[in-house]
Amino acid sequence: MIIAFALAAAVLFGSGAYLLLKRDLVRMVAGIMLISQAAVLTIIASSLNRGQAVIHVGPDDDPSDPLPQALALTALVIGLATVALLLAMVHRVVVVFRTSEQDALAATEAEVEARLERKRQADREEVEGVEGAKEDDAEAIEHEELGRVR
Amino acid sequence: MALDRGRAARDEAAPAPRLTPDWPGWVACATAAVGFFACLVGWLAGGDGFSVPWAPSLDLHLSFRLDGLGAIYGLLATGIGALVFAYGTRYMTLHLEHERRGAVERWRFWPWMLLFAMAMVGLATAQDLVLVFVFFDLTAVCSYYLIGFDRSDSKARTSAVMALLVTVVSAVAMLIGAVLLYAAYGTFAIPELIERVGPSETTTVAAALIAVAALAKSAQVPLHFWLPRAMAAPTPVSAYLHSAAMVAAGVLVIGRVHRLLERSELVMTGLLVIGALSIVVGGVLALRRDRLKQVLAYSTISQYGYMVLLYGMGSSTSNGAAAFYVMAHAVAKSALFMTAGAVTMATGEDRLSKLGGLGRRMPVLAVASAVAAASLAALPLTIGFFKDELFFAAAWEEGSVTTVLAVVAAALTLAYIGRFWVTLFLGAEKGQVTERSVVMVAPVAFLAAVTVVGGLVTEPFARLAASAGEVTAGRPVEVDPGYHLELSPENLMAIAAWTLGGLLLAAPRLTTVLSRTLARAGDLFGPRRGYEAMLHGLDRASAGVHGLEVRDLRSSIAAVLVPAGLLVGLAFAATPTDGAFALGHVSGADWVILPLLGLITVVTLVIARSRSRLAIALALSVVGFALAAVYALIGAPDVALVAVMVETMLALVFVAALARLPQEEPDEDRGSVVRKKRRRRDVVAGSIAGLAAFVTVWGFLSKPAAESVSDDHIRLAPEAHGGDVVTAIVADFRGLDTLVEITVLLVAVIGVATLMRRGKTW
Amino acid sequence: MVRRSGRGAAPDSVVRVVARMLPAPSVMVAAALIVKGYAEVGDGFAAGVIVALAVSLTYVAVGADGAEAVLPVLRHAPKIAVTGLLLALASGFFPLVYGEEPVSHQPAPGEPLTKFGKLELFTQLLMDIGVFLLVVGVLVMLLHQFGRLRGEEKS
Amino acid sequence: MLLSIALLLPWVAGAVLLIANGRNRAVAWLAVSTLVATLVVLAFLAAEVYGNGNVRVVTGHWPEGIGIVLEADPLGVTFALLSVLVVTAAAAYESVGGVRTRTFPGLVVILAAGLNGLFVTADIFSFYVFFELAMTASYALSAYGGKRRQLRAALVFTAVNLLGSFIFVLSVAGAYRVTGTLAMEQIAERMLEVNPNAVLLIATGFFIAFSVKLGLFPFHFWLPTVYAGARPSVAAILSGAVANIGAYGLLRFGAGLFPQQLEQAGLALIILGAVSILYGGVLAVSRGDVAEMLAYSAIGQVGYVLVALGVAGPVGLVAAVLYSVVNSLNKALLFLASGVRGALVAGAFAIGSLSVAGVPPAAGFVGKLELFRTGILADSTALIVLLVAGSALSLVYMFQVYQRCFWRADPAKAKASPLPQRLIAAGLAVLVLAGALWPEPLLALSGQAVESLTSSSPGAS
Repeated sequence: MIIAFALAAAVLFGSGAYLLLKRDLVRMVAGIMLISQAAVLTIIASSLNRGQAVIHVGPDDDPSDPLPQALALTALVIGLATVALLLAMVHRVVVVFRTSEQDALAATEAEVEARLERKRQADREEVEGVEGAKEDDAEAIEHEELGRVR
Repeated sequence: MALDRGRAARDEAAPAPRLTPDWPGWVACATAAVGFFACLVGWLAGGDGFSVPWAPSLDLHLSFRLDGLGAIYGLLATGIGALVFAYGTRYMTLHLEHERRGAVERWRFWPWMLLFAMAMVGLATAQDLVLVFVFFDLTAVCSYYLIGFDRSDSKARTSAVMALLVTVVSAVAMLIGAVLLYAAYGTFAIPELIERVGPSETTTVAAALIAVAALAKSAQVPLHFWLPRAMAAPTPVSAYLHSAAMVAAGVLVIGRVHRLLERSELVMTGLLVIGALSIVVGGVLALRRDRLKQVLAYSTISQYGYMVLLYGMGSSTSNGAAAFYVMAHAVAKSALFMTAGAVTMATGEDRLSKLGGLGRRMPVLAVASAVAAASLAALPLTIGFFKDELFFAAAWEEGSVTTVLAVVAAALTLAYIGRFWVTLFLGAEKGQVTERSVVMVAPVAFLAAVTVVGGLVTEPFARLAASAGEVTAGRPVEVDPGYHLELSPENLMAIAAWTLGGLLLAAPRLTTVLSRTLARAGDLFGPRRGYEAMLHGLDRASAGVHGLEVRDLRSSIAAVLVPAGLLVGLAFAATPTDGAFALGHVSGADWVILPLLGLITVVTLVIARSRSRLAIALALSVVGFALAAVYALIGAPDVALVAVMVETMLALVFVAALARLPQEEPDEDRGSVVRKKRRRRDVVAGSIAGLAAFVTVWGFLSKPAAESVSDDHIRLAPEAHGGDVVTAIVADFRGLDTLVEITVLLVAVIGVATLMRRGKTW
Repeated sequence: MVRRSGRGAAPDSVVRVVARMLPAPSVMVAAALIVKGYAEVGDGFAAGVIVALAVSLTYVAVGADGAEAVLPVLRHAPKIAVTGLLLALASGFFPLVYGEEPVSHQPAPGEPLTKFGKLELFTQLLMDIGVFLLVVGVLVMLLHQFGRLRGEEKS
Repeated sequence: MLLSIALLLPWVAGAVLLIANGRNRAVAWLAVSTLVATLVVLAFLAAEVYGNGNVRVVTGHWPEGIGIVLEADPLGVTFALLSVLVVTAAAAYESVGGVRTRTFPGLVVILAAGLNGLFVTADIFSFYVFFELAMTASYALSAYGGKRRQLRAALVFTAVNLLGSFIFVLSVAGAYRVTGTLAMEQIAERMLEVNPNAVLLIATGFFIAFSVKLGLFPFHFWLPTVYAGARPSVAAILSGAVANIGAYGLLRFGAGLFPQQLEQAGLALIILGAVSILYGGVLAVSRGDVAEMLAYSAIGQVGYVLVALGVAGPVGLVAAVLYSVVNSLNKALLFLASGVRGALVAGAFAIGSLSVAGVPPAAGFVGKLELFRTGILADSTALIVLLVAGSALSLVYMFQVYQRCFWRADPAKAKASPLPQRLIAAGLAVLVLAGALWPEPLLALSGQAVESLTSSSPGAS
């Protein structure tokens, strides 16, 4: 069973990861949901004992490990919370950018990049100096000779 | 140049606004003067020190001592400081008026000047290597702001940052050296280090590192190129920092740790070579510079080369000579810088080729600067004569190579400084004198007077130098300069130097060729070229790498998944896997669970391949409910229950959100090769992630612990009034987690509200 | 809008389909709760979600505006949620007043307590009520936010 | 008691503030005063911890491990103090400028509660829930401002960090599976007897989760987009407070729970750290945008922490703690200063720049000193060259931007920002200065923190 749980969790995780890489933001949310399921399944699979439900345990019973169950409950709720938040975010992004494709989002980055070019040049000039305004040593000496000729 | 522009503006427009008297400057001046007398009194009283713990964890102390070496540099920093500050009150007022900047700009100037003076005094007296480093960098920071004072001038800013980069980055070497010594000898205190350190490889490395920092600060070849650029600073800054203070700091540090450097033959030889190189390079380049301050800047490089050379010799004589030299040079050089500034302020010109014959129009300045120039050129009756006498004596002791070098060095000095003064004050009248200021000439005259007094009464200076030499050499040093009319080697060398210098002065064609060839070579292969190429290359590399970096969301995620997978793979490979993985047993309810897990796997894969969002939504629910069934079968009814409910809620919200999204994109996978390629890449990344998860999860599932804290939970549950142990854990044993968890829920919904309607919760 | 190419399922019909599917699991869940007898400590979370699911049915059936008109109490959801959290926190941290450690319940473990049938009265109950209130409040807020998307887009 | 109050105060206040209208000035200032109060409580707690040893609370009066163990030790309180300080500064800064979204004050206070919790808990699952609390609050915060850039930043931040959180949960499950407990102390003990393969895999999971949070190379791709996109106050919170989770986590889990694995992975950590330093440093040079430059700088700076951690040993760990603290202050200062203009701010930015480059008189110099000690103890010339190269790079990128934005520009032309905002930046700058002028508290603090960390780890016994 160990390997079965591991396999199932891994498939959930891997498929989730694959979906995260999709261009469609809705698929990204689905990916996170799958990964969240993988986490809960792993927590449950980490039980140190699998038996009957741990309610009114008698001395002869073989109860399941209750702690991972408690953790899984928490993880489930947190998963719900974060997925809801992510969904809202995706929704907002789609409304604002009018697209659910990630490539379109990246395109806005390119605009910003283009605007930054001028500032970049200015930065460069702060340490490297303005092109053409540099005065080399030899030039500086020739200045003097020109002055003398005049 | 900023000055020209300012002047042009003044000529065209209405007269520049007159500024109020520069009282911040005078306060700085008074403070420096008080500092000077404090240093003097302190030294005369025997030069005591103190040491208080600073950072005991690192064994750092605030330890200061006003010994001979500290006294010299302290007196120079405060004494010359006071004079330059006085000069600066007028100079800066005029400068600001020309540039039409307000009086408020003084607050960007004087605090830095004063802080610089304080840092210099601190550096001169500090006895702890880290403390020395702190003051050392403090002077660099001050100098950055002072060089870059003319903020609107791009050249000033570039020069400031160059000075900062060169001096601060090389200063790091000193810190490393200090830490190296600390690691080996357990202290940062210089006196203790001197006692403990013996010759070793560590010593050599540490000494070399400290020397690198000091040499860069003293603008020695090949890290000298920042100094000529730093001439973009207002003249008082150059007169102070680049004659008596900033550049002196390097030599000061060499003196301070000289007895450590002595432990390494290699480092001492290095000092000799670098000193000699700097003398020649600086001297030759100074021969033919056109801008006044450039001549002086290259001269400074050359002159500090003398001192480095002297410390490199390491004899008693040379230690004393170095200390004497620093005094004589500082006095002369700051006077000459102030002369240059006064001339430029008076005429608006800063090039030798545009100036001449000022002697008749500015006689006091001419005489005073003549004395200073003579002192630099080591003519008799000036204190400078003795600096060279001591220098010659030490060089003669050292051997024939240094003897020749010393003569050449002195000849070069005479030649360039002679040209400087002669061109400025003699010959045909060039340039108009429009501005005369007593305040700007008096300090020069005062320094000239000091120079002459020093040329006649050497005793106080010699005593100071001897005392400093004693600190640097670690043994009594005799400094006893005087006029001896005899055929001593020193006198012969002096005569040879004057003759050679005179010849150089008389042969401008030769010096031009010499100077220009060297300058051109420097332009092509010099260290400044390297510096510029490095910055340029850095910028190109930076932009290039950035161009390669794709930063959309998917790459961000892939950049987590793939390296994470590789790291897991690495971890997997790094440890023995024998018996690390187990298959586990199948029994009882497992026979139902297995097909459920199979179903989950299949549906998950379907989701990954699905082209329809709605199908994804439904399949997600299937996965969720199947998992809930698994939980129920495994003996976790609470989890199953909550899973069902959470799944329902999620399905609801997901579909609700989905319904409002714009139309589904055409088709992710249709057609193009790019898409196919990307899809293949995604599959690879997803597989790596899945595989890593598999290895990890399988790995730890295979090694269950023998006992668990949950046994205690089961045992104690009745005590917690809980029939259902899971509920008892959630509500009691780990109730805190539950409190946080529900808060997360609230915060998430608030987050949703923030996104959906700008935080309106209803 | 979900408009799957060619097949033309209108979004509202999708929602309606899902809505029609929903009562089944939620009723089942409610039944399970009762049968299992959570009364011993009570599970605030489950109870909260059930109520929220019931509310969500109203949302699905009559739309957001309709639901909020029918159940005006819903508009207090944020306050209910925060009250719930504060209640839970109070039950968790009030022992500090006695110098006890947080999340210690009164009566303390092992001590006798009052019972109402199967319902045991002790401070943990407060925490559960808090959780219940919070979950109801939060989930209703969530429904509100997601249920009114269209109006938001228009504005 | 103090410990519980430090936790409860921002928690309760945050809960209430969440549904209040934060655009109301009173609400915003209520949030700030709550944070200040929390800071005061934390300061008392820190005094207690440093004076009389760790403060320990087990919830529900149960035996340790059965109830959740909360333990304020020097490392924890140091990070808690630091993070809440940064959050407070950012919140005050935003309150002065006018809060733009209703929920900002509440989220910030709740974030502080989450951070406090995770820095004082000694239980890995409760660490996870507090971590989620802090992260959920920061996901919501990252969209603050609501413009396109912020939204994009928020999406990237949320998606990537959610992934990181789930990786973390997997490792938590693993840690429970192989040790049967969740209390850190017991986990550390029992890990010694577990199969090294499983332990290393679990440790790798934790490492990845924290590296993502910190934005170490190569997990850093999200970081520039986010820091550059978010508003200055949010960027300050993310880089100065939330990123501390990563540094703290690496220290607490690496040195505390997995000391052997840390040692095994030393070289790998050093290499990753070195690449981070160079990569972040080089890319920061040609950015043009202050925030983006700072973001890349952040990638480089956390590299130092990782290198120090890789070298480990007492000196390495002290350097790691010290550098994390200094770096967090630097980043908060620089991000806040980057958003405003005026005389005081220029000075503050300059001090921050010097600190990043490790130049006295700014606190970064103490960090560099410790790093050099680390490098020399590791006897690695390559490491020292790397540190020097990193410093040189940071000088270049900090000062070119400083000159363009603060030195060159005529202050008369640029409209100065509200004085209180500038004062906040200046206040942080004074703190950075003080850290260098009187480094002993920083050094002693880090020393004790590391002592508490290593004495509790099984390697010591």
